[in-house]
Amino acid sequence: MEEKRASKGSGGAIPFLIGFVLSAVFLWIIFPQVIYCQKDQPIRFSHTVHKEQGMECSGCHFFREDGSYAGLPSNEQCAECHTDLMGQDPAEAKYVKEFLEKGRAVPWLIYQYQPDNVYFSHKAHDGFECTDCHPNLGDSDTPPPHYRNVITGYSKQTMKMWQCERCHAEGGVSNACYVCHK
Amino acid sequence: MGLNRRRFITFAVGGAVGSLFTPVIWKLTDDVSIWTQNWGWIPRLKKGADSAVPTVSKLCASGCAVKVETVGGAPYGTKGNKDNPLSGGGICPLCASGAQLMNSPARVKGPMKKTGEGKYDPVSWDEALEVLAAKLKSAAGGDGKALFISGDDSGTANEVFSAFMAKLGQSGFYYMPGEAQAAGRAWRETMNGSGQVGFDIEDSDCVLFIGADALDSWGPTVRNQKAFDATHPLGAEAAAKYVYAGPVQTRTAAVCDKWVPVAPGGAAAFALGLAAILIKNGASASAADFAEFKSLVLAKFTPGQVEKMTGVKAAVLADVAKTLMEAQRPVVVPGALGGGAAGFAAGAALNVLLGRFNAKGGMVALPQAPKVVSGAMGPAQALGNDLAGYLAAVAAGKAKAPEVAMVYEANPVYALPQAETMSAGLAKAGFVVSFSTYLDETAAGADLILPAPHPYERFDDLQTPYGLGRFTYCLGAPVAEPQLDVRSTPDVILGLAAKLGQDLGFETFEDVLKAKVEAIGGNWDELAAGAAFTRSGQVSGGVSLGAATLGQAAFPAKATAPVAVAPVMRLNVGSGHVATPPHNPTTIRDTELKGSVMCVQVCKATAKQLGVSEGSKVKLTGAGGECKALVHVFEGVMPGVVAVPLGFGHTAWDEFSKGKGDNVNKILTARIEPGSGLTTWAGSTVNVAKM
Amino acid sequence: MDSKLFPEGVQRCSLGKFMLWLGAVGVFLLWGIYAAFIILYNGIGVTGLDNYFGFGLWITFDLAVIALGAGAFFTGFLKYILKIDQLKNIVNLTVIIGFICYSGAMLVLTLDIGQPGRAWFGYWHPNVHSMLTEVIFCITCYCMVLIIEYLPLIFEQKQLNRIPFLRHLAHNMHVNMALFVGVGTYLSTFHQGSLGGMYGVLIGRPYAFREGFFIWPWTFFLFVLSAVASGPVFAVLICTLLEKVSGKKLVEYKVKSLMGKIAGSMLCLYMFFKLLDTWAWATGYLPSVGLTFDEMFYGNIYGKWLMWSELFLCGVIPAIMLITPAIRNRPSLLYLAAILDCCGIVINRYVFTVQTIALPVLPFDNWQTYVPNWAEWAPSFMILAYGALVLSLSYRYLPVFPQEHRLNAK
Amino acid sequence: MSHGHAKEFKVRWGMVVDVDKCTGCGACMVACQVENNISPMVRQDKENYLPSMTFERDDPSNKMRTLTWLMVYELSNRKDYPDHEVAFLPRPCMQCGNPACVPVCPVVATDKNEEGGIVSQIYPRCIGCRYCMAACPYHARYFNWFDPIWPKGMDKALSPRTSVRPRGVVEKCNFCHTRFLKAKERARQEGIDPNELPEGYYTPACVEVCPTGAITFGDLNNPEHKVHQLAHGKYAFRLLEKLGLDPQVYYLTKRDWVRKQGDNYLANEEPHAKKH
Repeated sequence: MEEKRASKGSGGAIPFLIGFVLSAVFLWIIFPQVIYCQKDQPIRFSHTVHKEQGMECSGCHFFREDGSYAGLPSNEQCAECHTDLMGQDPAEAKYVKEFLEKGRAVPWLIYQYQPDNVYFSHKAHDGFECTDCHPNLGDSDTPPPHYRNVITGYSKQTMKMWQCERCHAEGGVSNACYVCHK
Repeated sequence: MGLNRRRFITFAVGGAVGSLFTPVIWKLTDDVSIWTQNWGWIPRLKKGADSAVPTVSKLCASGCAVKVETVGGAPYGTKGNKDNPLSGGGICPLCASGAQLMNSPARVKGPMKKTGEGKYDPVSWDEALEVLAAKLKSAAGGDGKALFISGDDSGTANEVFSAFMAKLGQSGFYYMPGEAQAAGRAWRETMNGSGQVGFDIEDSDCVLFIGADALDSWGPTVRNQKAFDATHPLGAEAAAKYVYAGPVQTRTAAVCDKWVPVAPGGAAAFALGLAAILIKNGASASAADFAEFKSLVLAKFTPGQVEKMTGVKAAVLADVAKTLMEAQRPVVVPGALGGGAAGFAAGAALNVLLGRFNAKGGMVALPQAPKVVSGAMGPAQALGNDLAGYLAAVAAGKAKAPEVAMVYEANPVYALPQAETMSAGLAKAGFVVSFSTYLDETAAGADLILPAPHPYERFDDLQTPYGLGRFTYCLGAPVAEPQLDVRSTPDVILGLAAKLGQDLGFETFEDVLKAKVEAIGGNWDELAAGAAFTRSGQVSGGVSLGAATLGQAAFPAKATAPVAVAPVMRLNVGSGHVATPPHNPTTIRDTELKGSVMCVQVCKATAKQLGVSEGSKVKLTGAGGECKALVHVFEGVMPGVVAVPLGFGHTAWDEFSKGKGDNVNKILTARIEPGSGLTTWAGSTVNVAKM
Repeated sequence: MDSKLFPEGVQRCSLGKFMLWLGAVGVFLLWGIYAAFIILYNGIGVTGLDNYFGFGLWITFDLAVIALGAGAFFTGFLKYILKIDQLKNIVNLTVIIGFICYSGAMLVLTLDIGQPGRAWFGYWHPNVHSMLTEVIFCITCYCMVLIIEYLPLIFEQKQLNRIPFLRHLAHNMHVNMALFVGVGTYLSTFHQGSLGGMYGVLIGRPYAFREGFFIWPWTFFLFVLSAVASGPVFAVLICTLLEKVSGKKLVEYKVKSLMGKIAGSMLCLYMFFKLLDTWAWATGYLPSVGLTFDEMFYGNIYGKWLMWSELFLCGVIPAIMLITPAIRNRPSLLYLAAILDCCGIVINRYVFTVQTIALPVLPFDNWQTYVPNWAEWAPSFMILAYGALVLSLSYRYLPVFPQEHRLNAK
Repeated sequence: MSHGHAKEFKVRWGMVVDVDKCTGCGACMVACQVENNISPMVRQDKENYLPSMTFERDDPSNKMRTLTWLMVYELSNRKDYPDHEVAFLPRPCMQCGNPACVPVCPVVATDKNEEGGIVSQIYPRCIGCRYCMAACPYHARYFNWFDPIWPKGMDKALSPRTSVRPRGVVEKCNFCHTRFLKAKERARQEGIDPNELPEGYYTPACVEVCPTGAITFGDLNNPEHKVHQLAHGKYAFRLLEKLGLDPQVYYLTKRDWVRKQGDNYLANEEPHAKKH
């Protein structure tokens, strides 16, 4: 009988509240850390160093003849300059040794990674600033870390569908499924 | 306040409710659904520049001029090359699978040496070539000790092979039997023709195919189809009439204006029956043997006699003759699976009688490209060598078995008529070497496998594939680097030649091809960019009508069993050289193959006569072997005939073809054609028994 | 041993015997769970479904149990809204049957959809034009209503009912039950109709396509009617089955007879419209698209016998039997009529699901036949076993039948 | 009715297939599989780590389980020898103006709302209920009964144009829609209005490879496109026109028996040329 009375009184609500608060606080803090794993780029690529050499953005990021976009330079392009080591940076040495000489493409981590089922045309978005969607890596010396969702495999910065849709809606562009999916 | 059960539960409930006010549940629910779009075991797509690289594909018998679609340099798709007259943008169902066949599980990954029955060890190229060089050295001296079989009858590679053989003192260089061989031999030996015979279908207004399933598997299929396309504009009246004569309503027959059922083995008689009508209506030719020909057809090939031999009613025959006579530019395209000279010669004679030899839209004699490798065998001689006849003789012990047999891009163990006899003949060879891209039946039994690159990984060429009406040359350059330990066979042979102290005049096959291009007057860069080199002009000269041979060969063979066999080749199933590619099984109907059993087709009348019905299991027994099949009743087959599909029944390759159906080459009966001496298997007959 | 848990004043079999029974049920449950794992692990390819028969046994099963479970909403409606008080003696059972049917159908649907991880898309990305969206919404909502209706019954369990909170909760839920029943009736009517609508809107499937009223094809209304015409007698059949198994009288016969009368009246109404509909379809719609009535049937597997059985043997005949008091008042005939009635509805759901898509609409196509395989049967049996489990536990421990004590008093 | 108003489009991509020119060779079917990453039919999942729980898959001769977005049917005039005739009829998705499949999808995984009128099918949205398959009388929709498997190494030759589908979702022909997207992209690069693509800028794989030119493709609404003329020609017909689905795929034939098999007719009815 005593026990029953206890549970009827304030004692019933307190464990509930403790549980409520603890779980809410704990999960708010811990969950984002568990669900994303942090990864660094395979090569510490410095945009600033390349810009200092007088390179244009469009030297590596350009439209091909068919309107498709070459977002990342291939080894062949890099090899136009990096046949031999050009500087003392260990990152460059690592690139030349581990990738260029072995003919392996660098597995860059893409911050705006979109899955295969999305068709994104850079050409159709030609009028926008790159930094409207991409982080401003152009001025970075060390690329920022990449956060990968452990369940979905997507980057944390991957634009979600509702973001695409919102912009399309605001710009009066069709939001038909096949405008963006393949 | 201690923690009792009730408090703990309350605490847990609180925690659960609390979690609902965090993103956990909602984010997890969402992420799980995103995870289902992105499962780790589902392959990802490759990114990179998309391009289409021209080359030639030699997967089908005649070769296709293709454009290989690549992403980031890796081939993934194949389409036709619009700028090449051989293709016109179209493609055959075999070459459409080209990029997939590049990565096929059936590919030989590197040189292999046989170590026991069905057992192989990988070896290095150096070791393998050492072994082969030693074998060839010991085989030198005395003709007949080495044998070379080539499955490619339009490539310059053959010059390398035959010159190599000649330097070894060997004349045993053979092509796999096919239309080109039967036609080539009949043209030269029976009709005294010169050059390479072809048919200008494009410019004809009336095409009669006698046994040539030209819009699906005969000759340069895609070019034939393009010619059909051009004369049959969409939504308008056709500019040409197409007639198909043969025992089965093939895919060609399906789109022709008329299908004339002609019994298997009756093609020559049918053509001569038409010739008789033409002659009666005043047709003549300046050929030396016209008189002999005339008396032959008027005496032995009257409509009544033709009906007995072919099953074609007099009225139908007259109707076909009328169609030919009324046309402005008719052409007769003879061809039937089954070798022999008579079928071709009779059809060619018909063209001559119609005044269509070397005429626009008619039958033409084309010049041949000059040889560039000294000592190479000319096309006349190479086509003249009869592989099936030779192997049959070896099998029967009538000819000496070679000590070394080399097989390039060919599958004689599987694809020769009366296959079991022929492969027994090949098995008598002391040492069999297979230069094959795929682990086919021949490779699977060879002593040494020296894998060849896939057509997209090598230099190769196409010289006027048989059937074309115009001299045409196409070049294929590699689209991608080979991913496997393979070497181009002509390069291997050139290396071997050097090893054996021969001088063939070239170091690499690329140099051979460059010389070839120069010899024909073409431009290497343009050709490598996918253009075709074509030249108009024909080889003039009188021809005979082949009366002497036809008088013996044009009569159907005497039946030895109750049901005549009509083999049907469907290119989507595969060719003699390439088995069903991975994406093609879905294109094969369930009336052609059910599970692992193939279907043979008979009409209702034949089914009734045989006591079988739709779905009955039957055994077909020929002179050299037997096959199992299911019956599919199809009214597009002549009574008394069973239509059997070629291309099934592989015992090697991969799961897309292995163990599916039966190899009908086994039940075809190879015999020597009277008059021509060629091996033929047209008009084979079988027993059909319900199982 | 567990007699303290039994409802007040009733007898139950021994725990050992009960466990034996649960063990038998468990065998089917385990078989179904194995099949479910195989299906989820490999994909639905392990079933007998194919590209022609995207719908098969599972959908038929779902539609059938949902129709037969309609006793819950309709009896509730009559009891709480129309205040037919006699029905209180069986309404608990109808709620349990309804709950089993709906939750079971949802379990099967989880297996049936190719991507269970996306099951919630129906809520988040609904297509308001789709009858199936309506079904998804209504079924899940109604399943929750059924849980709400079921809960007070659980709280009335002898031991649980000692907890004041639960006692009060159960009491208050009872007081407001009419509200839930009202919501349930609304939801249920709509999804029963939407299930029919699902087929009626198939413009490309002449076997099922029907014109209709506003956005609803006639099948919408026919499915509602057929469900209420069979649900009540299905509850009677289950009740009778329970009586036979337990050897006790649970519900007065006149309640069953009343249920029969209700179902019979609805069946008469349904058959009237169904026959009209079939006539109009066969003579009006089919010729308009170049088809004949005869072309709708094939061999024995999709023969006309199915239609005649559905319409007459299992339609008109039980309708007459159920509205004729003299027949209805004889137990064996009532049960026979009830069985026929239920069979008719199952046939109806089957032909609308399977024959609709077996019929080749393209003239050069052929009839295809469909036979479910073990991987479809096993989960279906699992649901039946699950139903038996829930029903057994409820009967043993919950006061399902208010009359049981009185009827079995010695 | 619930499926009421067909949406109007300025551009309507359409196909015209000449049945009299199709030899049934199968090149289009192969090209379609290659373009759209339809995996070959592999019987065993050899890499699976639970072999005892992994079931064998379908044989390609089980036509009820193949993924043939473009299916070439064999038609027969059903007469006995020697009056027998055959025809081959390639059947892509009809991209109906009034599709039966779209309104039934509970989750908007399929829709017809993009300029051009191609019926979309979004794999990551599809829950796999197969209601659309039940709705389509053309059997144009297919289900991924199992996860796709490419034999080792063959996945190196995946087409970059179509995402690979997991098991449990529905798919169908979409006129090689990514080629449309790419054509628009190329048009933008070349300064051409992407909404007014010239003829030939956008061609599906099957059309491109067909060796007999039996398939034509273009904008049905544009009188300058060949398909516009052909679809209005006297030899044109559509499959199951009476059902009112308004397909965007037309067929041509000069053979009455073929035309008659394009729709259902009562004994006393005769098909007649399409009126516009």
